[in-house]
Amino acid sequence: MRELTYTQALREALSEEMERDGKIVLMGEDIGHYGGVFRVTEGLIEKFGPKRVKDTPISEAGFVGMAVGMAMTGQRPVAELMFMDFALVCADQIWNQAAKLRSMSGGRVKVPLVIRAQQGGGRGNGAQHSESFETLFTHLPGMKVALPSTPADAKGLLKSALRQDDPVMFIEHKLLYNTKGPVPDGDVTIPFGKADVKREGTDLTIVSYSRQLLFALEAAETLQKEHGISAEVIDLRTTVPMDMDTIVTSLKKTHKLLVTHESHSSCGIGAEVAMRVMEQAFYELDAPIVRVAGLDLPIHSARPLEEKVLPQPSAIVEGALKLLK
Amino acid sequence: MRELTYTQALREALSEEMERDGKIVLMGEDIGHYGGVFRVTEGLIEKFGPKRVKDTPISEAGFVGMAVGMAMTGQRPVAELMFMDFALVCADQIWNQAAKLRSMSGGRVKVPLVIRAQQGGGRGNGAQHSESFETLFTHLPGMKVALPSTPADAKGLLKSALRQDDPVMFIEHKLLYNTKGPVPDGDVTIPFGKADVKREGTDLTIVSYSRQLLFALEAAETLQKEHGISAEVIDLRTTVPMDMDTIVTSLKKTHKLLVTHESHSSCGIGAEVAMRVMEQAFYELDAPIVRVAGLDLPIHSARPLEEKVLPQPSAIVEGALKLLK
Amino acid sequence: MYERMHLCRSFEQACIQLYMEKEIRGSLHPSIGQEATAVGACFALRPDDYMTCTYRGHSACIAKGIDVNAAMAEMLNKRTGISKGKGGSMHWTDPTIGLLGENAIVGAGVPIAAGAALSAQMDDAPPGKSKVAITFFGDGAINQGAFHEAMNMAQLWKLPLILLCENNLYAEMTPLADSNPLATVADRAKGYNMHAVKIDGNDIVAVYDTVCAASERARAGEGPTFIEAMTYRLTGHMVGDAETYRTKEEVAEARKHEPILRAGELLKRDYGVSTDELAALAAKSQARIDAAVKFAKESPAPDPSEVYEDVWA
Amino acid sequence: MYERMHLCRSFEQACIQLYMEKEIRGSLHPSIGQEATAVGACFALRPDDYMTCTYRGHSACIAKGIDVNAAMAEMLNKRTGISKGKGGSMHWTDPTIGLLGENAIVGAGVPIAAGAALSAQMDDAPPGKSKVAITFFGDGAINQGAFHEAMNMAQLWKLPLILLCENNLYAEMTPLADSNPLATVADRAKGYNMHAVKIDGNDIVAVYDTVCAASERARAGEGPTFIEAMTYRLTGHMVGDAETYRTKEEVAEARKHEPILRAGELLKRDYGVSTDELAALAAKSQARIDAAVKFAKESPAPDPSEVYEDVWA
Ligand SMILES: Cc1ncc(C[n+]2csc(CCOP(=O)(O)OP(=O)(O)O)c2C)c(N)n1
Ligand SMILES: Cc1ncc(C[n+]2csc(CCOP(=O)(O)OP(=O)(O)O)c2C)c(N)n1
Ligand SMILES: [Mg+2]
Ligand SMILES: [Mg+2]
Repeated sequence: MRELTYTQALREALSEEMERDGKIVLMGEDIGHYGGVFRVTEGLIEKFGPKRVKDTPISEAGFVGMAVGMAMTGQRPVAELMFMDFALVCADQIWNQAAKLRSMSGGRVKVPLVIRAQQGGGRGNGAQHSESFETLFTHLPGMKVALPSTPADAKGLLKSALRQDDPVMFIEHKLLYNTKGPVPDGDVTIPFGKADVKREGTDLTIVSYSRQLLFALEAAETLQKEHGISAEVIDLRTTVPMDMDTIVTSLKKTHKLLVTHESHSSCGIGAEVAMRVMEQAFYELDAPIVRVAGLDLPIHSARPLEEKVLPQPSAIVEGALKLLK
Repeated sequence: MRELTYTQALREALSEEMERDGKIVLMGEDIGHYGGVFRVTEGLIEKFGPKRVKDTPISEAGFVGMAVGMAMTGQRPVAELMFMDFALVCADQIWNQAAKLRSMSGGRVKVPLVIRAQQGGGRGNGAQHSESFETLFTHLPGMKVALPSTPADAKGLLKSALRQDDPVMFIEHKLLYNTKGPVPDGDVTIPFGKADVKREGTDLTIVSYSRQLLFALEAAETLQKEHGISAEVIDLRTTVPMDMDTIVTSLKKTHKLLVTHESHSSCGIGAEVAMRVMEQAFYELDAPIVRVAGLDLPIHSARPLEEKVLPQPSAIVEGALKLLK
Repeated sequence: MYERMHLCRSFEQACIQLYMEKEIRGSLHPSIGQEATAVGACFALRPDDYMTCTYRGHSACIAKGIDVNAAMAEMLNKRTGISKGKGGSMHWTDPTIGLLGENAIVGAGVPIAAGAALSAQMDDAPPGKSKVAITFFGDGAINQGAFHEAMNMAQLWKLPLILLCENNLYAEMTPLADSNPLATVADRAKGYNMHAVKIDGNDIVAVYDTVCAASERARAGEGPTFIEAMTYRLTGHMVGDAETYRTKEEVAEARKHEPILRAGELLKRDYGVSTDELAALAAKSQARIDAAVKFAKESPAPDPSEVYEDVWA
Repeated sequence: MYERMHLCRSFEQACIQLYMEKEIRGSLHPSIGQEATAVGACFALRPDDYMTCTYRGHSACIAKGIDVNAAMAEMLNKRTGISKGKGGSMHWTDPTIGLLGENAIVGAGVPIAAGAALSAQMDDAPPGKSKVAITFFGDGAINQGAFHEAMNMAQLWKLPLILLCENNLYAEMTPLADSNPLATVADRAKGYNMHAVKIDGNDIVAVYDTVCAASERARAGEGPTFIEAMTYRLTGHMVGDAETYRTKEEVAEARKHEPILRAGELLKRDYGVSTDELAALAAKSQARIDAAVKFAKESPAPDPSEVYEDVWA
């Protein structure tokens, strides 16, 4: 299969879907003529014109709000937040408006809006450009949430996002853009709510997503090589909806669970997975679930500090060893 | 002991602290001449003047941001959000600025800011005026979080909030304002990070806070009367810091835990308590922890719908019976 | 238009009554006294034009043509309500009349309407035929960030948008002079180079004419118009408001200039309509609302299980 | 001031070098070419006046008097850095010089500075003695909600605030005309009835004089001033910017009007300063920065355990 970068895969998804559906319109800062700070939208303005690839002022609340209005009136907007951190300047339009309009109106309107943003640390960008917000999107109801970890998933999930009538938060990771992987040719979509076993194993189950999934795979490799431990690694892919079946199936085999994510620990996805496992499969657990997640601290710029706040592969290995002790 | 309403208790705390500390300044919409939509600040402008009780335009991002600047320059601002839902229009100033400035600056500044807001449903106000956001404040680091359930706690915790140099999110509940309870005379503060056993019991532990705590007590009463079950009810009082010791101590007696909150289930405080219990006291659990929390849905206006989305006392009773089965 | 204003007034008076009888939950924000801006503006628009408004938007929605039965049923949180009882007073939404939602967040409806206007612009209708979007908001809303960002983009992209600011002199309990430094709210538009007009919002003819002109501009691709319509809310901000921020005299004085009275005078003076004819129109509206109340009261409440409906598309 | 401009320039050139050597993490946003606004403004202020700026604020901070050793150490994320390596390039904060933070969120520093100005106003200093606050931001920031809300309150409450918009013609890669509908950015102030001036931001004397006047107004209780200072950034938005949005010719032309060159010409022409004297000042600055780089490089990195420090007060 051909290899693409995560960026290329995303761009292909956008381009193919924009060809398929003339109502898809992209909006965001520097996405047009410049092609996006992370190059995802490169070449799209040339192909689809400035009407469908719209450079906006630095007005996230304004253009996300406009995207909500557009979505209710027949367009299919894709609003790009250059950094996920900027969701906080348009939080009202996201959670009070986009996410609620359908329910609140008793189904009178639908809001087929996709918000794309890259998140995460690892580049030393400091506290205001390194956050991960999937927890907020999972806690506050009304949006579906995808966090692809591979180029193939990125393409397939983005295509799915652009074909559903619900608002979707599509979360990329700044350190995944340059990663490469096989991407199938043709019109392949990946459904929301279907986790993916990225590595099979028998001794414990590791659940993760987005860039942290790569860390989980790295840790699984180390566990196998250095400790003879066989870890199954599950990629959630979407946190709304969340696929518990795949996790419970795996647990029936391994009886041990580790959840790892880059975002802050408290009230994170790890806690939620733990709670649901408690509700659905408590008696499958041979040991307490282990969480390896970001500390409840701002993400510092200095590397030694950033790598302390954000869980590295070594922390996953340690967590797994503790779990198996 | 004299009885005060929650509103009166809050007002006393503000008034006493403003007398003690001339740097305390209140800011918010309609808090001055009108005395606040929920009457908390009634009479304070007459007492302390318009310089210290400032009516603002409808500009939450603006005045919360200003409060951040004031806090860094010697004042002790108390910014009031009329409804917690409006935190979403000033989310950047809260989480990217107020919450991070201290850490991000390596301790060069402190931000002694208190944000007060009332939250919660139960009045049919609909999806944009009924949310509960303690999860967001607990997940995103940098602020302490108090959610008093009684007038005495409201006064004592607010006084503590106004004496510490960290940003505090002080969360009131719209349906607690008119509740009454004994409030000690004099300068009584209640420390953050200290949960309170509001009812002793032996068969199970119920953890809650804010208005839901009253539902928990109601449920405990029903459990006792109708089922002969003795529930211990713990009021977290603050979610940052979170007092796990009191919970674990109780668990060592009851070995069964139910957590209940009004805010949405996924990634909520219930999940976090469960995860921490898993980490700290897994082997004390005789049964899976039960969560009774708000559904992951917008909060509807119609009573039958709102009462379905937000967990009622009867749901706590049911959850407890399930837990003890 | 006179009849429609009455319909609005009767609707809201019925709501106040029902609120006091505790048949309506949540908060109620009447627009009594502001009917001329609502009706004058909406009658100047096409049925398929888009609109957003606020918690104080009942008159605007009725003016735009919402079914008053469904609207009243929504007030009573019934399954037959415009939003099946889910939204309540502050979230009426009805795409069949172009209504993209009232809104309980001050300022939030402005970018949403701007987005609808961009949608209209993208449709590439023949010159003069484009849909337009109108957004109603208050004098307090001009101090919100979302308003500002939408103003800038609306002018930048010359969107077919009408920004109708109902200046009723107060934002909740805060008088205008305490919320912005302008002598004239319409001057805010200067910071965006946007065309702006200030009008007597209780003069329904002035409102109608101004919105006609604004929509012509918009349909012709000439961009947005900011309209400051001076009006007055005769009731409190919400039912239960102690109204300590204004005197009874001020309200009494304002009552003399209220729009239905003025429209009635005009019809009598310039169009020879008789007092009886006016009373008949008022009675007709009242009957319509009485029927709506009956419909709403007799409608079933939603079943708890309905929370799971209308979640995903 | 000439020397200080050089200090800024040398600092940033050293940073670019270090960034390319991968000694600096994150993104780097030089303000090379904009030194006159930074230095002219800060020299017109008192050391205890407050200030906020942005990710592109290194020159402003150096102008306000930040210790360049600590600043450079922060760039290299060292424990000796102004924020102990925690903040990095975009979050320099130093209350001893009134610096309440650079900011990585466009527009966010504006309300924070307004709050500091309110604090200053509350101090009730004798007339003319009040502290003032200055906030630096770009032409793109005027389209953010937070900017708007702060503008409104600053004028409403006549805060001692100076709003210095460095108009460098681009917001990242977006040219001015694509981000707002104004011919003159300073016109935005009209929507708030705020005093505004537009100046040549590369003319350090003009900047100095204008900020002096603005601070006098502010200290006298006459309220805020919006200053549009026309300037140009000679480097990309950040190191690594492909700069496809402008031509090499445009940049070359701008180089001819860059502020250090112009200040040098002025000093030679009007004040009889010799080329050698100027070169000596430049060399002195360069030596200062070389020392700062050495200091920073030799400083220790923070220990991972330090994440737990400076969390709570
Ligand atoms: C963002 C936000 N802040 C505050 C409120 C509370 N609130 C509701 S109405 C209102 C006053 C609005 O005044 P104005 O815009 O003049 O409209 P009016 O009510 O006079 O029609 C306020 C402050 C809100 N709903 N949303
Ligand atoms: C709220 C927000 N949106 C977007 C960005 C990304 N961003 C960083 S700098 C910038 C351009 C700012 O332009 P301008 O205000 O003109 O300042 P300049 O960089 O030219 O100094 C953008 C869009 C941001 N940091 N914050
Ligand atoms: Mg008003
Ligand atoms: Mg710029």
